[in-house]
Amino acid sequence: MAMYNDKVMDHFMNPRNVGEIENPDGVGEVGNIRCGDIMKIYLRINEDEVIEDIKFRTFGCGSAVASSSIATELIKGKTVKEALKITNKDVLRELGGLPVIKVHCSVLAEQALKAAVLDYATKTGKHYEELDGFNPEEEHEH
Amino acid sequence: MAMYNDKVMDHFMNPRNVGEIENPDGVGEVGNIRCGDIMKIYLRINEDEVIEDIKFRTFGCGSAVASSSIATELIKGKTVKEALKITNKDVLRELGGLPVIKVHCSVLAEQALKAAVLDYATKTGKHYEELDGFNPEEEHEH
Amino acid sequence: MKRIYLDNSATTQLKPEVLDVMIEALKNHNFNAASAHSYGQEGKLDLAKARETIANFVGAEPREIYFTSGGTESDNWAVHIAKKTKKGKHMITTTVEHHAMLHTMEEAQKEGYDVTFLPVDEYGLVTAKQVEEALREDTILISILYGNNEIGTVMPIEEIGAVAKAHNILFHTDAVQAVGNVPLDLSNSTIDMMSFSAHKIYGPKGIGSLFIRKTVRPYAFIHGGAQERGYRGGTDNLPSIMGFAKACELAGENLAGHISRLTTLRDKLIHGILERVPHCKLNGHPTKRLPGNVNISFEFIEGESILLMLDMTGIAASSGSACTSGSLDPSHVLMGIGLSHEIAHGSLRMTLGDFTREEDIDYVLEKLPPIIQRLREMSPLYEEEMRKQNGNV
Amino acid sequence: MKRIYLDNSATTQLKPEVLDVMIEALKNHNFNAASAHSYGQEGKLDLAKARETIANFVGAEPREIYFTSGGTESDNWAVHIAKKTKKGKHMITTTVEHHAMLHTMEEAQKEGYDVTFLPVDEYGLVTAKQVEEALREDTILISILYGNNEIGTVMPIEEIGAVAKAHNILFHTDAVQAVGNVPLDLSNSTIDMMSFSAHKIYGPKGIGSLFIRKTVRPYAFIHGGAQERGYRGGTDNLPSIMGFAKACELAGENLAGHISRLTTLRDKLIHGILERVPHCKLNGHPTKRLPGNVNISFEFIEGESILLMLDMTGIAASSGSACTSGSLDPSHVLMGIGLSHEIAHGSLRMTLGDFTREEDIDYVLEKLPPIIQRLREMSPLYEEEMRKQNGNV
Ligand SMILES: Cc1ncc(COP(=O)(O)O)c(C=O)c1O
Ligand SMILES: Cc1ncc(COP(=O)(O)O)c(C=O)c1O
Repeated sequence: MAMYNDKVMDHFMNPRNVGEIENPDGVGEVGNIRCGDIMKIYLRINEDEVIEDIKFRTFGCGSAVASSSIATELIKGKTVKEALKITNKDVLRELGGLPVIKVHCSVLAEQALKAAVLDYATKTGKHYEELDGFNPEEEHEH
Repeated sequence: MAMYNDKVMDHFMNPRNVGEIENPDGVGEVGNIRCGDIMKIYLRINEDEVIEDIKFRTFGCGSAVASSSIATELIKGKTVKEALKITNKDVLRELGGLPVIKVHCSVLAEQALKAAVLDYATKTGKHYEELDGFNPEEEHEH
Repeated sequence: MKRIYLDNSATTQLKPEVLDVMIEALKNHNFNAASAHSYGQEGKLDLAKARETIANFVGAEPREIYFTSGGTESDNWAVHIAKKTKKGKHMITTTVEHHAMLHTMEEAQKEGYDVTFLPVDEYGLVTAKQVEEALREDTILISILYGNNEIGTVMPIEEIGAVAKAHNILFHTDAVQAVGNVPLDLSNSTIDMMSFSAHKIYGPKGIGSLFIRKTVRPYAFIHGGAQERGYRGGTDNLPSIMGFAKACELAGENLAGHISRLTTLRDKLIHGILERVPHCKLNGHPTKRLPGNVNISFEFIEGESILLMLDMTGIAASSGSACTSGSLDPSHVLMGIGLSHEIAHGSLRMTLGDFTREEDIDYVLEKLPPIIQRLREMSPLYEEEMRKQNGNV
Repeated sequence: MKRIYLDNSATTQLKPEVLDVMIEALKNHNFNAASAHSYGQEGKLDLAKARETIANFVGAEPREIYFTSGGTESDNWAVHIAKKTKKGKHMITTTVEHHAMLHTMEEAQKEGYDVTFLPVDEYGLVTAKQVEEALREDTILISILYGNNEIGTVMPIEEIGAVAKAHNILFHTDAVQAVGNVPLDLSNSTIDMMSFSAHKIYGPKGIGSLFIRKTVRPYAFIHGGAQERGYRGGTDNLPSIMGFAKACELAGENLAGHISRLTTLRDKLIHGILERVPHCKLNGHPTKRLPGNVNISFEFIEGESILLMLDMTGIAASSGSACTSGSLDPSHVLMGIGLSHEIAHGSLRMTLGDFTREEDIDYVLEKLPPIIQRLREMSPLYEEEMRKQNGNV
């Protein structure tokens, strides 16, 4: 019996899409070292705004890693617009739940994606209203 | 294993000299009900001031009864003068000791004897300097 | 030699099922429930399960159950909570509380609190009306003993609690003797806080609980780690907590049966003694009474001697509260119900439990009367009585 | 699966001899030591014997040993004694105390006391000089952690105690981790009061002691019955006390052997890790250190992930104190020795005990390095390092 359910442990022990993408179309990093978790997402996005590839690196606890892993699975293959609709609730549901004190970790993935898409939007001059008001420098919710 | 040693228990379970003497030469009662122990001693004293017979009745805990019993054994057959030399230390030694919180019970026997002798002295007009300053109405030491 | 244990209010022996749980736990569930590794996480589950079992037993929610080292700590804690979370200087309790509450209240007095110690009637009861009349503007706590550990009297707790509720005052009860011995459902109760202890219900010593209703603001008494949601530090005592839970589970399985069986044995013992022995009286209330409690005062003789002679026949009983023996004053409870020193000194408490059998009662009824008679014949206080009797012949 | 328990500072498992004593006690020595009957008197003897064994073990007199529910209560009590028996508003402690002391001192601050939390050096040490400089006219207590539960640092307790003595100030030490792990003789010591706890030395949970030197005036913290000479109420927890005594007896039999064996294993583990894994450092002092404590910070990664991966290989360890996990801040001890958040978050504590074998250390040395490497490869903080390494190729 561990702290987390089997699905979370599977994504922690065998995280999907770990690593980085060379010359990515978007990169985002959120979190900070004080809180003990940082997540970085790399995106490869094609002309149809489909997220063809996604990689992540995460510094943090088991649920941070597992949230990152499952989020990349949810995001991969979706259009940017679709992906931006993914919230931490989706991450939580897909993971089958996290301990209460760990729920904030699922927010990290949502925020990291937004940060990466913002990078992409800035580079390409696009605008996503889903990102209005989003500031990756702000401390993520705790 | 009981609260008291075997000798104490023997004197408690089989107390010597329990009862009363009809028309005694001296009777004394000390202690009070507040403190939870009262001892009454009856004396039969012959012309040579030898304590020929002694009986007691005691209201009190196990060590009060045992102290009474052993004291009567120590006293019986002694002259009044000799008997008045018996202190609670003798009672304690003979009993092989009492728990610290019960030591006061051994004083009771010493005091009861004095009270009975005082009664005898008063009736017969004798004087024992060992009794100077003794007042059976005073609360015995606690 | 026969050994008959009639001191179940002092402490009970473990039920075999509790012993099994504890041995297993001491061997295999003895980790730190705060640790992140698998052992710790298993411990966390064990802890949650135990808390739920105990909560179910008393009709509380699991989060309302806080573990302590026993009834004494729980009582101290309850008073601390009132002091720390309420404004005011006045508390109300009774003269017949256990020392765990009495001395805690006396300590509060030293700190400047006003404490009203309500007197009890001859049966050891206080009334809701007495409590109501004692209320002041600045009353912060009412704490009333549920079931008296010496004389067994069961207080009208819900009536008193209704007064507390009506005036919005924190209401605590020391239910160390009552839990497992009276029907109790905190989900439908006026009790805000309740102390109880495992070793009075066939569980281990050194573990107890303070129930703190979720509407009450808790405040830590023992500061430390994050255990008990931060309100009571100290590494979780998992083996004892699991034993406590098992004891509650067993108590809950057949509470009505336990109560009726003990009540029958109790009344047989009480009436058997009153019939066989002259010059004695029952202390406490005849019916508003813990099912296992027998407390009788015998005139002319002193309690410890009775205990010792009983002990030689293999019967273990107590005189007054186990906690007060060793002191010379008669118990504050017996004085509280108005007994004279003489009668108070001659009290004998026999407390029955689930291991007590009917034949034990028969044995006591056989052995006790001659012991009383022997001791009386040794007593100077009985002389007059004897003379009277002889005169009558 | 292999299960290797390296969290002995959180709690230890019972030694078989302790388990035997406890099972026997739970079955047959489970009475109320305050009762007058034979059972109670046997309990009184058992209690006295246990108290003597424990006193002997630490070099105290039996009457200087007061039983509590554990280290946490002992720490709370020690502060309470200072508050109640000394005039003055100032206390001195350190920033690296266990929460049992830290939160108790913070509570004292709320009550109006001034508390100096002495900073420690990079090894977690305070000096006697620091203590001396912090003294005030109105200082009533100096309380210093003997052995640090997280980083293992052992304080110069007798030097600090000498300062306390010289200024006639009450001196307490939380020796919960030190007892059984450092040579200790209270008969020749400056310590006035000392907290310790059974479950850290292969005894049961829920039982501990506060040593109060006979020259110190005690004052009750938990008010109740006449137990512990009236200074700590609550039915004596005899089975646990007897287990505690057995644990002390065993610890006393071969303390030097225990210390040297663990020290060897500890140093093998420390050096094995430092040799095999780059970018890591030992926390705490290299030699003034509890014999079983290994605490290492790994750069670029976070502690809980290490724990989880270790757990999957059967190794139970902790990150920071077991008591603080569950909170998000890195431990106050690691911050106290000046670690950055990053390094503090990456700490791993492995605490060895008498059940730890050399092959367990070999197993850890085999399993840990690849885990660290795997986690680093997942970490965004490690990217730069990887690039550097790749650039160097
Ligand atoms: C240094 C220190 N002090 C106090 C405590 C608290 O002890 P206990 O769990 O017995 O309350 C611990 C252990 O948790 C500790 O390591
Ligand atoms: C009514 C009552 N309150 C409190 C206590 C104290 O409980 P504990 O021994 O668990 O501290 C007892 C028993 O001794 C009791 O009977």
